[in-house]
Amino acid sequence: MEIPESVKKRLTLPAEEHFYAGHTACQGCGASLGLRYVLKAYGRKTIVTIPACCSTIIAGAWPYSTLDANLFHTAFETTGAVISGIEAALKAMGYKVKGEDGVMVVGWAGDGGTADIGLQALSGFLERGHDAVYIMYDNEAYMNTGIQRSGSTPYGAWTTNTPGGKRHFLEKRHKKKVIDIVIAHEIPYAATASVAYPEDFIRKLKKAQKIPGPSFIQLFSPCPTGWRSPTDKSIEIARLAVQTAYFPLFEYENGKYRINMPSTKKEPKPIEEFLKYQGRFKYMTKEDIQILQEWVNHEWEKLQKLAATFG
Amino acid sequence: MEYKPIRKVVSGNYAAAYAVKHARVQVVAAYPITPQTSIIEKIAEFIANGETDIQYVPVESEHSAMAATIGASATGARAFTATAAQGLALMHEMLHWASGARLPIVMVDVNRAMAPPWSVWDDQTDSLAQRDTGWMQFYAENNQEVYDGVLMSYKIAETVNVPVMVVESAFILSHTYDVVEMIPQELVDEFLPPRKPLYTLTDFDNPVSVGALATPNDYYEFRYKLAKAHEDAKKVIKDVGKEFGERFGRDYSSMIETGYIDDADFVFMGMGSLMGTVKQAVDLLRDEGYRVGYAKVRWFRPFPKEELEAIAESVKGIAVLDRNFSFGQEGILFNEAKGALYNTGERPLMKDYIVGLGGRDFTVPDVKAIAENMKAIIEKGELDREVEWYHLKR
Amino acid sequence: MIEIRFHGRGGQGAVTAANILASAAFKEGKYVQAFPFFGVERRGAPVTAFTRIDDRPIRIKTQIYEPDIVVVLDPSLLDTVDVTAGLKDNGIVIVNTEKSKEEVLEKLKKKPAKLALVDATTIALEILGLPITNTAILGAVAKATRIVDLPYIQEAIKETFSGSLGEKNAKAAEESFNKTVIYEL
Amino acid sequence: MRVVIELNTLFGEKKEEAKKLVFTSIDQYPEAPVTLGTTLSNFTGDWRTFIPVIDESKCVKCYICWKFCPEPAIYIKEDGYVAIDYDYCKGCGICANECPTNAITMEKEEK
Repeated sequence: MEIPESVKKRLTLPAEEHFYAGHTACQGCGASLGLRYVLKAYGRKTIVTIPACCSTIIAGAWPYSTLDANLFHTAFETTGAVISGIEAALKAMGYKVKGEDGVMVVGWAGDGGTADIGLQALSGFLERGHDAVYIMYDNEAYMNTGIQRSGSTPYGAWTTNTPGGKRHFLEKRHKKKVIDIVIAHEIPYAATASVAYPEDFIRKLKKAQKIPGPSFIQLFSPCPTGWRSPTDKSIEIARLAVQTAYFPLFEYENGKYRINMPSTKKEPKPIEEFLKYQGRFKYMTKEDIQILQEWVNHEWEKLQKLAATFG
Repeated sequence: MEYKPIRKVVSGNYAAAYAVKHARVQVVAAYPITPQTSIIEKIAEFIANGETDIQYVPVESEHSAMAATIGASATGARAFTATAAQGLALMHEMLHWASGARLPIVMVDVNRAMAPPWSVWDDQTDSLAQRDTGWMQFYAENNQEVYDGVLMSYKIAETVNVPVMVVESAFILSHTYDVVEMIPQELVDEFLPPRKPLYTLTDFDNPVSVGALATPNDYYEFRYKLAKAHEDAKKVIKDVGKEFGERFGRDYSSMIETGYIDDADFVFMGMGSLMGTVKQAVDLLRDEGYRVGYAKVRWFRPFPKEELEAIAESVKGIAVLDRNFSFGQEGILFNEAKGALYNTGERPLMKDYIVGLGGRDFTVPDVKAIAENMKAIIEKGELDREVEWYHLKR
Repeated sequence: MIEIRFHGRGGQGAVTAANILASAAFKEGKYVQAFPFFGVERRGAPVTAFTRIDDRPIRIKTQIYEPDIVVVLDPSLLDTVDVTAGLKDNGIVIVNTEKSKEEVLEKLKKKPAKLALVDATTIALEILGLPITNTAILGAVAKATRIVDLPYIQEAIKETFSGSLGEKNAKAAEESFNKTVIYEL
Repeated sequence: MRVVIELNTLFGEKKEEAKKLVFTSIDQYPEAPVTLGTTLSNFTGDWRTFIPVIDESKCVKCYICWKFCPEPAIYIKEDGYVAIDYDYCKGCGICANECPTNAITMEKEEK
């Protein structure tokens, strides 16, 4: 039903809904929320490309679609290339692409499909300067295949191929800084965002819409199934990721860094706050937590310096 | 408008590029690879000169070339790409995607041998290894057929919504200058109207999701649809080939081009540029009294089973010339042809000659030597061996 | 069918020469074919290129093993390459050289029926300022073989090289045509 | 407890129109694998173990629950209060966890 007019002006997100219920995402899924927000921001005049990932399933099995927008399913590593082709075709066919009334070309890929197998196509898309928006929803592992580590999995995390055990065989590498790789392409606009802060995410999506050229948003997107966390804590965990500076919110726009609310608050909470609801971190020792905390501190300091120097 | 061809001396690759321009292709996404590169260079030159408005996407790999071409074609544009050998192998996954999504993409593959050892020369194993990807395959004998093949392929592909690979030989066609009759743009436009897509991604009021998960309850039916499209394509290929002949004087109404079949004891059967040399040699052999003919397989997919049966009915032997090999078995065309005939009851003596791999030159004297061998086999009524590595240094 | 083989070094334009000759013959209404030796030669290495000319469509798709005409763009190749390999008995050899008939014949493994000599390098240097002899040598081909008339060669040259570069190259061909010395052997 | 299912939902007519598509013959299939309907015909409400129950007396109409529903299954009624489409609600509990006034509680569902 229509949302009452009296209510609409009090909403902090666009009222219209272009993401259908009845989808088969897990309970408490961050990715489905993210996709819902993307369609709220861009509406129906959007072509979404989804590679192999949880969203392949979430988007509906044939003959049903969860999206009230055009969607092309593609192979794992090809998001960057497919959106390049779609953008080129739209231009060849005389459509306006991007901008207020243009067609929005959106790549929606997971962290594995972006940071690992899709990195080459992402790089090509970025450096060629296509008018499209690439969103990496980051749930920090290969969830669709049953929770295997990706380049974006954090230090100390349990996954099915970093299962801990007697040898303490957990993820031993810190999370790959995909956004830094993206920024190295000197694209006009890149940002981090979180499903816990949808107003900020939608503001960034709208900004990406206005700015010509390629845009990239890394969306922090909890996965209760893979993170071994209670389904009702998804938003809380995502909020804590920001509040602990584990996943700070910031923008990179034409060479300038800007840290966004609420990451601008001075003192981040200790990393344990972020870890507490998540079973995937339960094998971490005190030393492990300290190593992760130091990494967070270092990265956070680096970002603050970047914002101070190139703000 | 009366058809007055524009005759140019161009390489096979330039013939492909001209055909792409004349077909009013809208998007080209391609990656350089020897010996394909001069196709995209020529297209880039057309764009630079303002001769075409093609959107050119200089992708970072062949895998992305096919992926971007797929994105463009799904959106609704007429799209093209080109590659060779390693590049085609890298595309393999996405070839399935193009046919499964029923996108009428046309691609030129310049037949080149697979490494290692490195080789940039002619060999059909790269394209034949893509046999089961759901693409149609057209093998060009000469530069003219590269040009004609691309134009006809768009019409055929867009009728049955199945992609087509137009295959030409490395260097032997790609870099050889030859006379090509080109068709004035207005007449190409009459022959090949703008694409009418099966679906697009630009109907924003009635959005669709393409390629979603299909359960075991539905996947099977979509495979049948693609299988049926290939079967239906045979008639479309013949009709379009006939129309092309009526309009432009070069008839392609048969999927296998034959010569001297009626009174031949045996025929040479093969695909691509080597059949030009075979035709030349057959004329000479005829002068010398050999009852020999040729059967040039133009379309490998869909496979022209019915036409092959008719040939098998009228000859005693078939010498299959395979510039390719399926390891652990035999030449690929040989294997296909034998399989196609099994249930027909036609049993000509068939021998497989593995020739020209990796660009080994296959000459008129070679054809004559094989004719000699084949003649002896037919006189004796039995094969000396089934598969012969013809050029092998012994 | 007439088959011509060009010998040059990578960068000297042997392949372009083969193409221009084909284009010129095409302008005369002939069927043609031109192609490089399918190799991976780099600048400076010996290269070969081929042209076929016929009154009928050319179907054969092989390299040329028994040429009617051999064209040598670089005199130093006479010492390292058997340029007359497979040359037909009534074959013609055209060499860019400043050497004498006797000196050249001494280097050839097979005696051609006709030998044509021209110092194309000097002509190229004078007119183009570069030692690229592919267009100049085509003047000699026109004179020695009569398979294609010079004006067609010049026309094909001007289509290959635009503007003043085309004019200069066409002039080089003409100069070479005039200076070529032919020996019937 | 048994919850009365409201007729009003976020998707109104589209939900009413949504139906299961059944294909019994090859001729009914489209040529290409393009979708023909929405997932609204798929009622995921039966996934639930716990069911969110709204206490309107505590609701301050902040719409945070509406904002964070991943289905989405929370809609806003004429009177400005929120309601849940139990046909789709999977019972994840995010709404209850995020509600600042504890107006939503998760209760064990009897089926």
